[in-house]
Amino acid sequence: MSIYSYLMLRFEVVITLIIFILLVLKLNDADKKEKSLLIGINIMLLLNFIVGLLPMAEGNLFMGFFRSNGLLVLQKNILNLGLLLISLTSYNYLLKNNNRIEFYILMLSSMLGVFAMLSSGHILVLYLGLEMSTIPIAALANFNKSMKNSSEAGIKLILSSAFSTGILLFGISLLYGAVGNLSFENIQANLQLNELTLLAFAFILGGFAFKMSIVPFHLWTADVYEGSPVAVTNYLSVISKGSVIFVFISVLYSIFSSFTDAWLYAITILSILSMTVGNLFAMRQQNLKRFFAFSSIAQVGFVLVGIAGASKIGLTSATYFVLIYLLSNIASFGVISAIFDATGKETINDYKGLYKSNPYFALILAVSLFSLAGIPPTAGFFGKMFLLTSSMGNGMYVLLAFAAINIVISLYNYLRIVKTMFIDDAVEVLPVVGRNFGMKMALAVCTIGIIIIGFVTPLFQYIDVLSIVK
Amino acid sequence: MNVLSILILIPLITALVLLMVRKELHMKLIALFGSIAQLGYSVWLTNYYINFRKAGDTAEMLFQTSLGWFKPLNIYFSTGVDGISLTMILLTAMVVVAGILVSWKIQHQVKEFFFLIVLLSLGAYGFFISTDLFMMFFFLELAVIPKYLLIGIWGSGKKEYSAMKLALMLMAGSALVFLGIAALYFASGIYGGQYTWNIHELTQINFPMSVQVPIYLLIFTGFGVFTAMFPFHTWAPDGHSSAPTAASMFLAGISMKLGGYGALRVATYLLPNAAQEWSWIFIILASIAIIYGAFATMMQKDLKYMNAYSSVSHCGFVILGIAMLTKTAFMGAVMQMVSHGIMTALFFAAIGMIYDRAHTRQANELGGMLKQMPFIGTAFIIAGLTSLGLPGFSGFVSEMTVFVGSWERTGIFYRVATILACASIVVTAVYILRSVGFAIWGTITNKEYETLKDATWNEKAAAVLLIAGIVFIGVLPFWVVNLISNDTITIFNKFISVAVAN
Amino acid sequence: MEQVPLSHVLILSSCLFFLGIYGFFSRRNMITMLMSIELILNSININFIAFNKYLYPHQLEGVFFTLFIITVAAAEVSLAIAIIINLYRKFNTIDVEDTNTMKF
Amino acid sequence: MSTYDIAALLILLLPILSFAGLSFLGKRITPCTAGIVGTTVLFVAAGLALFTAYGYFFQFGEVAGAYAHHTSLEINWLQFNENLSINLSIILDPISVMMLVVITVISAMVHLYSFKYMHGEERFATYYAYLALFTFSMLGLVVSGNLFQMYIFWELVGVSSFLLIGFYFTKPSAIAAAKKAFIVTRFADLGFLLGILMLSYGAETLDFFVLIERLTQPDSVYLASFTATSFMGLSALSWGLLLVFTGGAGKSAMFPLHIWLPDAMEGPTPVSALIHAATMVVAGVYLVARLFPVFAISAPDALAIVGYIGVFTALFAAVIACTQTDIKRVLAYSTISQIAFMMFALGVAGWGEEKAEGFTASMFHLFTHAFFKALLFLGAGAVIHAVHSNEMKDMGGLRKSMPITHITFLIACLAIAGVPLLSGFFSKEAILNAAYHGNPMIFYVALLTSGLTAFYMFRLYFRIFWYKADEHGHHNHEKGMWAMNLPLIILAIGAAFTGYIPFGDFVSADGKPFELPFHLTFSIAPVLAGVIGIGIAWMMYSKQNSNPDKVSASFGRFYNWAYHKFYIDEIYLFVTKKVLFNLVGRPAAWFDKNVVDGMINGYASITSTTSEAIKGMQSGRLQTYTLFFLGGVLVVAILLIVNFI
Repeated sequence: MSIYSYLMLRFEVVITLIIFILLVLKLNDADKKEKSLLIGINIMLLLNFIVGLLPMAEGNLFMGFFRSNGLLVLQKNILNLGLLLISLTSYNYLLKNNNRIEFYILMLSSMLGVFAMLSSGHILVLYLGLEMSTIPIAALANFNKSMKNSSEAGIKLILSSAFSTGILLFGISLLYGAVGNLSFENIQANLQLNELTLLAFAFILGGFAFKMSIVPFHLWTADVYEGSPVAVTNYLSVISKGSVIFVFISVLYSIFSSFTDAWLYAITILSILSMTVGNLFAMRQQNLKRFFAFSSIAQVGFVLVGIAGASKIGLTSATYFVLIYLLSNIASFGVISAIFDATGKETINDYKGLYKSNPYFALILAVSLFSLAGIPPTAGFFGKMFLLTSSMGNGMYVLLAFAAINIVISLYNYLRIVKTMFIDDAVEVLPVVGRNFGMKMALAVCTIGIIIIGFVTPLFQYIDVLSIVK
Repeated sequence: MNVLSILILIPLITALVLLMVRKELHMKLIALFGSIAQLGYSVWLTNYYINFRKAGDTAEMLFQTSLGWFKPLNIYFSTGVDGISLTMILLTAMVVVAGILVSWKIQHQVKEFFFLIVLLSLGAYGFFISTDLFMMFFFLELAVIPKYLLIGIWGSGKKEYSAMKLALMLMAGSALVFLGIAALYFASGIYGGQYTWNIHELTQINFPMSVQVPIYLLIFTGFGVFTAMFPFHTWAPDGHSSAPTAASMFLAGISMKLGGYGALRVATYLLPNAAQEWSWIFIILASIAIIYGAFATMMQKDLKYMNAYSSVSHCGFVILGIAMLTKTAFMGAVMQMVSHGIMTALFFAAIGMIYDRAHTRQANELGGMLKQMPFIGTAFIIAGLTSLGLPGFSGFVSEMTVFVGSWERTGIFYRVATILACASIVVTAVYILRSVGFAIWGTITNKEYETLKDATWNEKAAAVLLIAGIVFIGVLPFWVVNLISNDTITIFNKFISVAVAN
Repeated sequence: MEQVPLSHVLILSSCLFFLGIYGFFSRRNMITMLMSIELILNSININFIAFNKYLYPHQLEGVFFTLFIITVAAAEVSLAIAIIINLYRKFNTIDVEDTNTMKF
Repeated sequence: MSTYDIAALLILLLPILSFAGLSFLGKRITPCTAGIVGTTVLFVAAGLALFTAYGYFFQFGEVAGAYAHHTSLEINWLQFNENLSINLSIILDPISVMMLVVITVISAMVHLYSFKYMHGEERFATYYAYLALFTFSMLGLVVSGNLFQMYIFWELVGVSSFLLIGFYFTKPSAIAAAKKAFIVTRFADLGFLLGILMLSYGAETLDFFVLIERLTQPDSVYLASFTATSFMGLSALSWGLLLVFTGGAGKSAMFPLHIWLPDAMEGPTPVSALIHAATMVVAGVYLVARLFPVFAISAPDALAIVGYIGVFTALFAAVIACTQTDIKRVLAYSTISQIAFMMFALGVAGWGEEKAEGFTASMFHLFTHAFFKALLFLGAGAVIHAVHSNEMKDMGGLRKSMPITHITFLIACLAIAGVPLLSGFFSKEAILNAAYHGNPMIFYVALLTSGLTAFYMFRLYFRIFWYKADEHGHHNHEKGMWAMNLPLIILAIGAAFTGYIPFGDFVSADGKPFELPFHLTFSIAPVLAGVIGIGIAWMMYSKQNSNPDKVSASFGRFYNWAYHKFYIDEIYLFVTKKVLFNLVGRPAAWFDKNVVDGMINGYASITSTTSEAIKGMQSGRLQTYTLFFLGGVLVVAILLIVNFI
């Protein structure tokens, strides 16, 4: 294999390297020097991120089982950034937890799966990547081994994900029966619209929708998010979800491009359900992690609105939105985890008067909430509006009507938290929560990103250039 | 650097500087100087604009620029002003200065308060100078959340409910607007060959009727929510009454004008065919708002509720003027926006001053305020008289222009609407005089009120500024008319050309 | 020798699939649920093999897919059982109906 | 601009400057200074008005044998569209010049009088400021050359009247009266506004003279199209004019819009004299007179309605005046009645030399009435000042202690009763004459009314100055009151002698000099009616006796009705309080709170209810979750297959 091939594979190679280093460290009992270990790991992740930024390489490897192109590199970079930020925000959590190396090994394994999935050129690799990205997460969900909730989260995740895998695979098997060769090009070329393929599509859609937690395949989400450690919730809501969204777009736009009408129809229904149900449930939540679970369900509904554009704009805006969503969610979870680690509180009512006790956290959380709600000048505004624009371009009027309604409901949901932080008086004043360097950096990157991405537009143009719809 | 960008830069810099200082007095001074600088700049800009016009520049808008923003979506940062937007900018600048002055005594979270106020004004300035629909929408939305926070944090009464209601309703309105403009964007690609958000380019395109109608209804209704159009007005009474004084002034004085301006500049101007066919809906709604708002006002005891409902009624004139589609009516609508903006700001300022002292806004609990606080009482009466359309104040000229303009539209339906609108002047008189009679005149009902002090320097300055504005327009209306008439005619000519084309 | 037609095999695999699903829904013991999932996966494996054998006999994609499925399933189940053990320590039961502390 | 134009401009500018100065500096200067400044300014203005009048009538007004209108000043104030604009202008023509004189002179008198009357008032400077504002507005009204300009000043006089009635703003009754006055006239103004809109639409101009020309020329296209449509038997033009007249009826307190005027007496008495007797209340008459050619030539039917309303109001108000006991209210109803005289005088007039006699008569009566009615009010004010009460029962026998007031009051009473040789005689004579020729039925009612006029005026006179012995002691109430007495004397001179002005020479409908017909034989009936009225009053009220009660008892229910002003106020109260407030206002507020707002809140509650309703979905049970999953997949599959195969 040439250097060029390694350049194409650099994400996967670097992650694997780190995993190996961590294994070696684990064997050497490096767990004891927790601080230097964590700093070291974070530096490695930073390097990983930097390596990702190296000049991109396009092409196919392994007979087309592995692809690389500009957009994929960008998506991987986005996810790498997310990984780094999540790692930084979970510094305090891991400091207290003794199994930090396992934590990273599991997370990085999942990340490897994510990269494999993104780069897949064949359904087999896609399937493997999907599984590889999910199974370690189930272990991570159960990471707080001493907590009941955590076990429950783990079992719910693993069982329902196994079930969803079954459904997905059943769909794939039908698809295989229909086309005979599961490489993407072949499927795209040979797919015909008939009962069998539609059935296969529905099953595959179910499998993906499960991973993206689209209603009605979402029910595991809230429980798993609530039970898992914040860092894992963060990872689930951002990396897992974001990566599957990326893959899902390419599956829809390329593999199933021959029956766009059918998937538009399905997506419209799912999107409406996701937005509405997600928002309606978010409305009644008290636990913040649970709240964000439903919020993320609603957000995915919005992404589907954009995907329903079925065009270059759809691809661009969805990618752009995921980036913004990633920054916003990481910032929110960063704040939640900082406060949880310091005080053990994670319900909305505990945040009363947060602005008075911890103004910076309150402001950062507010900015990220505004971004999620799509309020200018945060980038979320642009992200959301572009999704709507994309959908408008395809004439999805019913979907847009529901999106408009849901923008309002979601604003209510997010403002509820803002209100708690800024307007309500504290019943019990929270102590001033300290911020370590990692947390500061992560939150700063997120906040600055949220604010400037809407104004520094070359990034958007770059995504647009890379987004190619075949 | 474009002259218009400075309009955005001044508040932006003010806001940033505000964030850096620590002393409360400095914050107030910075906010005040920032807003005064903005007012001064707006006046200078107006003069500059007039000179350009005198020199014979007949471009539709002046000082146009266009910077790429989101180029793949053809979103540009493009600016330009005409007389209509300039008057709106002047109005905004004036209300902001007055609002900052009346908030001088604000107690807690001073920095946040002024920051939000400056941010709100930034939204308004940006909105008025935009010629790109997306940019316009950006600024429209920008102003929503500051309102929520201003009401929620510094408000009174059932502030959380009101703030939430306001934010949600305005958000719903803006969502409709966005759907409309996004549809327009794609329609421009299909029917004009060039995807664009730019107002000037969009006016060149003749959209087919089937495209225009839904977009028109969406955009007009969306902006209508901002203008408190019946039946989407209920955010206004609750919002205004819970808001702190300055926020009420902004809400009624500026925010509601965003809607009126948008309904005129976007909905009506860009979609003339649909406007001609469908504006009757909004005429009906406006007539209802005018009369029904006035009657609802009559029953209010709380002065802020009263003024809020009266704003619903008065903004009905704006909608009516826009929906009537005659050039005089357009002119009247614009004048009514300015007039109502200043008047209602003065009204809320006066009510706020009374409330700060007497700690009640119930008209029947007050009384004898004129005796105790002649300045505030007089300001209240002047605001009231403006509201009921007394000549010499701005309310009269603007309402009359709307009436005359509406009367130009022949046909029984339009006549009835106009007559209903005219009838509101009587009801307006009733509620204004009732409130003056209860709260301002009469004897002092409460012993505690006998120690109340009259306005302080900052309040006086605010009131004098606003009264000066009212009287200026009321006595020299031709100044405003000269500034805006060409532009309303431009909008009107669109209809003529459409009529000819058909 | 007369071949068993494809449809028969597919009917078998479908039956297996729905048996698995039925088991997954009706069993309350988590281990049994895992076994049901195995049934589902096996039905899929049969599908793959059958399609491969009957329709696309010149390539071995289906067969390979099946190999990977079996491997992944093993990994999945091992993890699941680990979690179930952990769960048992907390709940003292592996009845799926009892693990509903988080809801609504 | 000629000297006269500058003078005319100054007449307007001086009061408004005085207003501005007094309101801004009111607190810095002593009340005395404020009063002197205000009064001086008005005297100067009065002088200028006389000067202008001289100039107009004798120097430049007459063009080709007729008095033409002269535009002193014209500013394009607000351009609505190509045709319609509000041009602020100063127009001099016979009636406006006459009004300038009346307004400035009476106003100057009232200013002077107030100096003493309002002495010691806390808001003395404000009072003068308001008076100046009113004077300015009224002057602006009469010199309007533009329908809309008139409306502007119309509103301004309304608001100054409002401010002055509510001058004692701590008195609930004053507040109520001020509100009532403003709202009732505002209601009428709505008609005026609609009338303006109609006329301006029909004539495509707002300029009075252009409008008159366009709507009176028989071959005018405007007129043709305007009269083409009709509604309920009246042409659009007539409706427009009647709507305009509604505005006039409101200001001039015509039935049924008269109810505000008696209550307006809550204001300081000099204000009543100026605004509610001499000047503002005749604005309606002036308005009809302004548009008289249009009424007379193009819409005689509308003019006839004006006449009927006028004569009915005259009788109606006179009857009520006979029963009232508050002296200011008597005067108020008397004012209504007298203005109604002017109104029906216009109503009975037609176009052309002889027929237009009513126009001149009306203006003549307006002129003379201003003097004697102002005098009556100022006299009444002096009495009230002395006895500190408005009620007749607190008065009586005041002739000794207040000789000057007594004499001047008597002169005014004689004048209004139409006793020969005094001013009222001539003007009323002219009106009755016009009515006789125009519409005999109106004439007979008017004759009856003039008898009643004499009766109630002398009832008032006797009741104040005779009836019983002075309960307030015999000391002279008038000592040191030159500021109050001087205006009385001047006005008395006016009341006595203004009748000798050959009015027809100056004021006529078409501007051409015109001799008011005078027939000695015709005068017998009116004079007789007056004398009978005075006689009855003398019998009943010259001494304290029981006759009044007997008489009132003999009228029975009718007396009661009249005493209660025919319950018109109650009807209005019912309509406003009960009907408008309860049936419109309250439901509107309720509707808003519950239905419209309820709708909005309804969305919120629907949302949260739905949220509550679907929460079961998230049951916490893994198998339910996966069941949903499977269901979702199958539903999607079925939907897709159904829809796309």
